[in-house]
Amino acid sequence: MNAPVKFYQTGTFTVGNRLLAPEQRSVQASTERSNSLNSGHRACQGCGEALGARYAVDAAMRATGNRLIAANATGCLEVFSTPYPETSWQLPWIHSLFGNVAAVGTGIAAALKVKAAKAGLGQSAVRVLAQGGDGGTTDIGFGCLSGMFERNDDVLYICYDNEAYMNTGVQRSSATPYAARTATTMAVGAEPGAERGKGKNLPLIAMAHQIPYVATATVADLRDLEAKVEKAMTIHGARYLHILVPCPLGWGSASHDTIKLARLARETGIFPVFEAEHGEVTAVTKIRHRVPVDEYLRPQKRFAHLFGKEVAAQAPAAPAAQGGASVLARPGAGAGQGHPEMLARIQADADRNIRRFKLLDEPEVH
Amino acid sequence: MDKPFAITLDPGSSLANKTGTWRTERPVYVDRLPPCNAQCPAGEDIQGWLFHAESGDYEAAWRHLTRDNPFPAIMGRVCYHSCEGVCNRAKIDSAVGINSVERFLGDEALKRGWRFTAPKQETGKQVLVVGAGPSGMSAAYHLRRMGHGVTVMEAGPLLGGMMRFGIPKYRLPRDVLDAEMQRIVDMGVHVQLGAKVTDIAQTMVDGSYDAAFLAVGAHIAKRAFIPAKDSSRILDAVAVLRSMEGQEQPMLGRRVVVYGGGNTAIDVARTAKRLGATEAIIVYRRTRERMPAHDFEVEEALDEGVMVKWLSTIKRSGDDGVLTIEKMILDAKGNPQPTGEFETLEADSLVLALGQDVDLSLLDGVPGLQTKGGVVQVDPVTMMTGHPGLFAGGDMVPAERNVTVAVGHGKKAARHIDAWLRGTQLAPTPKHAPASFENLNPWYYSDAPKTLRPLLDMARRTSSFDEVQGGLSADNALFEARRCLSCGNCFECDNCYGVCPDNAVIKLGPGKRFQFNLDYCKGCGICVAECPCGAIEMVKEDF
Amino acid sequence: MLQIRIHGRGGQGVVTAAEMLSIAAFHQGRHAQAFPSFGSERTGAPVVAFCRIDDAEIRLREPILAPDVLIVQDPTLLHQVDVFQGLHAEGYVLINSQRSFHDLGLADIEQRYRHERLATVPATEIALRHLGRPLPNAVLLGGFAALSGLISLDAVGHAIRAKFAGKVAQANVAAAAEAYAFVRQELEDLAHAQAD
Amino acid sequence: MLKQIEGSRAVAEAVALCRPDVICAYPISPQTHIVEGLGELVKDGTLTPCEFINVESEFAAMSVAIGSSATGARTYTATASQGLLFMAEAVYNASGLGLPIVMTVANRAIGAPINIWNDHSDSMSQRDSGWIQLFAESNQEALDLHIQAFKLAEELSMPVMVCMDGFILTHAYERVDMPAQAEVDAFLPPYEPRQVLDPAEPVSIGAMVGPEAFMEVRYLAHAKQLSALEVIPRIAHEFQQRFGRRSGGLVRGYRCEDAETIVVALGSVIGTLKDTVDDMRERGVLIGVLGLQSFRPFPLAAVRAALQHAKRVVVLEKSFSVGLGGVVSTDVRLALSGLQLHGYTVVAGLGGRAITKASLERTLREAIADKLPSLTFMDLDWRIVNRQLEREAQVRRSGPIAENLLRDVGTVASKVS
Repeated sequence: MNAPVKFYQTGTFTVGNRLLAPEQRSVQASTERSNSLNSGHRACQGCGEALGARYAVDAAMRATGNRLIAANATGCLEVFSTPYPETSWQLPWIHSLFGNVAAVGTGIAAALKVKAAKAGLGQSAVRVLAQGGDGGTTDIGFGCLSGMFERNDDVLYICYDNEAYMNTGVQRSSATPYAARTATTMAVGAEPGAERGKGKNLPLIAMAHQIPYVATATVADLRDLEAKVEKAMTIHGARYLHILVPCPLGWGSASHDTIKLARLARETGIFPVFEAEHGEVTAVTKIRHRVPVDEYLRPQKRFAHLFGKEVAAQAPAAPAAQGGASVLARPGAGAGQGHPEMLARIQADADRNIRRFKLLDEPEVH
Repeated sequence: MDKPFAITLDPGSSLANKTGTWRTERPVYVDRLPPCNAQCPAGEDIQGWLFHAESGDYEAAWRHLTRDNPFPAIMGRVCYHSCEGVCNRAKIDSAVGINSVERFLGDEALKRGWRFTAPKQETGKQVLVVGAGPSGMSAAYHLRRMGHGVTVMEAGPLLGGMMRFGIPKYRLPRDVLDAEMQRIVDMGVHVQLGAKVTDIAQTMVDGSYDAAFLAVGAHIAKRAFIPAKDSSRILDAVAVLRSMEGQEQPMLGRRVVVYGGGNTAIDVARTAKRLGATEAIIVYRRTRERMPAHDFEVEEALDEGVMVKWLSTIKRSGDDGVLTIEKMILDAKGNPQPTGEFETLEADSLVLALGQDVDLSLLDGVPGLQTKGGVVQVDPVTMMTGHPGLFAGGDMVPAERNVTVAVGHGKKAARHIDAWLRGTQLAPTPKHAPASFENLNPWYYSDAPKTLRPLLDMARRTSSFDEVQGGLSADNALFEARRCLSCGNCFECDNCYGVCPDNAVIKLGPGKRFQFNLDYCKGCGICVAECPCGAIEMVKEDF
Repeated sequence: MLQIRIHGRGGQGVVTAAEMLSIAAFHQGRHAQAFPSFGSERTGAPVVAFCRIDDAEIRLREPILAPDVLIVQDPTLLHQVDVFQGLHAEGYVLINSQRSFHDLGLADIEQRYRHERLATVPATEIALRHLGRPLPNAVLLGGFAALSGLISLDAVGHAIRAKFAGKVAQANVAAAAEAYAFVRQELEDLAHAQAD
Repeated sequence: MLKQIEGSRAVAEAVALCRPDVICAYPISPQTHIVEGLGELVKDGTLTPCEFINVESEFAAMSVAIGSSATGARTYTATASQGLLFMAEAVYNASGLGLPIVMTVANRAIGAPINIWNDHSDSMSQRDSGWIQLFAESNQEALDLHIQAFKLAEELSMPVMVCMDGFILTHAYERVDMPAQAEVDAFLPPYEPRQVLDPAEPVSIGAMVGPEAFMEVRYLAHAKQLSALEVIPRIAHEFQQRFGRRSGGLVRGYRCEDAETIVVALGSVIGTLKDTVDDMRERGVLIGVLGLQSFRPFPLAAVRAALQHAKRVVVLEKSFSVGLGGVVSTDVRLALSGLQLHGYTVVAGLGGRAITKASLERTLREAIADKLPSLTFMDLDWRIVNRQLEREAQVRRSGPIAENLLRDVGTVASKVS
């Protein structure tokens, strides 16, 4: 989305850059950043959701001058951030239920609107953020989310998508990708892992509501993510931001690979990063170094069966709060041969994304 | 606010939960030795001065560079920049144009008149430097900076040694050479020109010097026995190149044959072209692959119309300079062997470029000093000869013979002379582990191919002695500098600070780098994986 | 306590009739309670609504099982539902019809109840003339005022204006007045007939 | 100001007088007229500023209410029956978070079989949700209770459910005395939240509480409800002082002083019972009625005090716990523990079955003669029931019971009662 500043040592791919003008610097590079999600939270090592949440909320805090209220759906983010007697949040924050966070956001926005009116203001300076995981967004919270969209309530909804119900121990959600192994789509049988032709694409569904702004992002591209949050905050009405946040526990990946995997998801075309306004795609982040899907899938134990690998007996250590460790402890099926035909399908899906969203630069004509 | 028990909590209170206890591995910041620095014969901190150049602070960059090498403008022209050969960036697109940036900084310094600062205080020690070539002047510079009194004795009429008498103008314009020499003289270095030292021992006593650095170079041309008629005109390369500095230029004629395969042979052939020779032919007994001359120079020579007869030796020079050539073939070891197959070649003159020997006469009778194979033996660590207080470097000691190596010798010798004068010994500085490409995360470096320096157009290259290679513009130099990956050393990109899911990295501010907050670091290792330049590594926690 | 039960079909404004009746009574300073026989009936289905009028607070919440007054908005119900169920011996009956009780096949009713408390009025025709729509509810209230004298035509007019506005209100008031006059006339004729 | 209006309209106007900031609306009979009325008042500018939100479900209605209340807005919604069950999770959450939301429940039965008519099964199903539950006897009391409910909820920072009988009250036109805005403003101060989402003073609301503190949290909720046992009568008293009407409170007795038999009931049936009692008293029967205005908190002491001198207690309720019997009766029995009283549970009016004076008197006379079974379903059609039971005795399988019964009854639509 924002092109690398040319001639710079690292372009704008890194978090910071001493050579950038102050106004070009990222929120995360600043010692003034609000650390909305403070240290001491109980997220697993290398948690993509903890990272994505701080990226997004800090950016929203800067965009609103710290006049922000957040509502949070039940899920990892809620459980690891607010176990009595400690909370990691540094902004006004509320958790109500698993399936109602969008509606809670609507309520907050409504209250703020009335407060503003009573103060003789056109609109409230305080803005609303509603956030949840993919389960709370695409499944149980979908009704409330669609209602919030349809009424065009002044709420920015952020979905932290780690592609399964991680908090309950890695069960399949409607955001779980084809072939992925979860506790409810085990890697056994003829077609191991999540079945084909199921699941939903929430960004596209959000676009179908014709809301002012829909965007996708990943934890691998901080500046893009921050720019999208900032842009969302310049708009009033319903806005949706879908952030891919790898989960070392649920994906069976190394804790240090969290950002790398998010990057590969985009560079393979598996996760298109784009922006849409009023239902129309207005910008896409082009693939910089295209790679085959294998590179993305191979480091994840949830796809081990595609490569005919036995899954290591020990799962990444999970703190007591998360109960998911056992899932990965089971040996993967399909050991030996692997499933090249499934790999081919995943590659074909990625290629379709690349065509559909024009993720590759057209070869220049000379 | 009247908060309900347990349900409503105060902000940020999770700081009480020290998640650092989960950790089994700990990230630590490291510094690794970048390949360019490791490679530089002059021991330059290339990454260090590029860092300043990246932010456009060219004077800081120049001052950082000249801590190790006082001749950036010369280096930027004549250095064979082996640093670029090992640059990690080559594995992404192409090596950083270190040499071109160095030249830019050198030229910028001359343009802006940046000078070296005289030493804070004098040590009162006197050091004699024999020979005003790159090695000698480098030593003089460093010794002077350390506060020693320095006297340079040069047999020749001008400063620069081989830089002046061995390297043609079109590669090193003389105004540049003069300026960088003068800058050292201006530091308070005493120079005696045309002062040939014949007896070093006596000279030391006369001048009551505390130590001496010998760098007389190698000026005696090697001869090869070629049966020749008196009529045939045979010269040696060193003489030809030296005479280029004098008033009347050498008469080489229209057909010039150069015998040899080193850089000097190339220089002579290209010089002959510029002097009006219609044909300049190099005769070399091996193949191009085995030619000691640097490829880019061979390339430039061929571009200019210099011709080369590969696998050929000259057997004799007959009437009117008709040369008899024998074809050679390479044996299994790659050595040329005669074939008994002959041909002839007409030449107005034959220039022999078969290397040079050192004039060691000034060392006669110096106790403890050893020579071997025509060069002086020195301790490779300290550059000291067998005679205490007597150091040597440059072409007169066993080493590759080029300007950069010579400059390096000068620096190294100066540091050990200084130690020796203080009656101490220099402890070898511990070297960091090398920064290999595998340590890097290249994703973060934006795509930026190398910028090429402009080349002088062909007509003027073959007709004049104008400098062939131009310099970079300020923009290009900045761009080129910013292509540096800062291999193995933190350049404060803030990645570790940003990517930590636990806010366990403390940013200490510009130039101060970062620090880990081990109270909260869970040891996930993302900071290590996402550090572009490999300046962090994980170490096991010991329990 | 006066208890009125109104029968009709969904869409004929049966419930509204009961409500207007309660408003009329309220206007005359009395306590009143109107409520429908709750259900999900749709247009055309038989509907019942109730109204209680008293001088004291009305606490009773049961449906009206023994009405003092019956208003039948749709004569076609007469042989479908037992509209007369529980009707008080001294009760009033007002039926929306051009025909007499006898012609409606209600001879037995004529026998059992006091003639001067029985009346029919062509409320639909009157409504059509005034409103252009077959809405007999307000019209019948005018007739009821005449038949029983328990509420005034003026109060009925007030109730109509409380429920409707502008032209519709005017038309309904006029229609109610015509029904009032019509029933008055009926009763006078009946009185003369009995006098003879 | 006296008005002859529908119960729903009366409640809508009363709620509007309380100046709510946010109203969440979702249609379900018999509550719908209330939010329709409020929607109109907001749209025509009578009630402003106020956000009237048409949500997509009752679950969303309560969820929006949670968000707005936590942000310091006075918040109202209304529902009934299936709607209350659909929002149940959020109902518990609102009380757990201590948010002073006021909600009208227009009491209605719960299906299957689907039934839109009145009984108390819906609010009884949320008996343990931590909400205060007040029951209205008449439209006037329903109106008055809403004004009291906001004061009560905000003083205790806990949600209040005002229960009124669906159709019987919501759809009944009655005389009500509507207070003036100034009077209500004087009685009900602006909402000052106990906790609020405010960037000036950030807090995290809705923490996860483990075994180490959960029981304490629950106990504190209970303690708060117990404190309501003092606050409710106090507010009712203040209300009476200002408006000159006796509305709300914990319990209200009618002719109980010398009564040997006391009928305990909730909601609009109390009116019918009062008439029944008057008739029976005329015939010399010493009987009275005890109305419960507050069901949660349950006024154990007040109930015991009101009943302890009677010989006989009949609990008449419009709900029952399948497999046990009376719901209210269980609580009344607890209030009477240790007292040797004859106790009867009469379940009546389920799914809108009319409760007639005649049936009541007949049933009560049986009770007085101590011939009444301890659990009685008033006006139950044994003919139908027994026929189905025989059917089931013959064929052991679950079948479409409701359909069978309807076949036996013949369609109810045209029946008067």
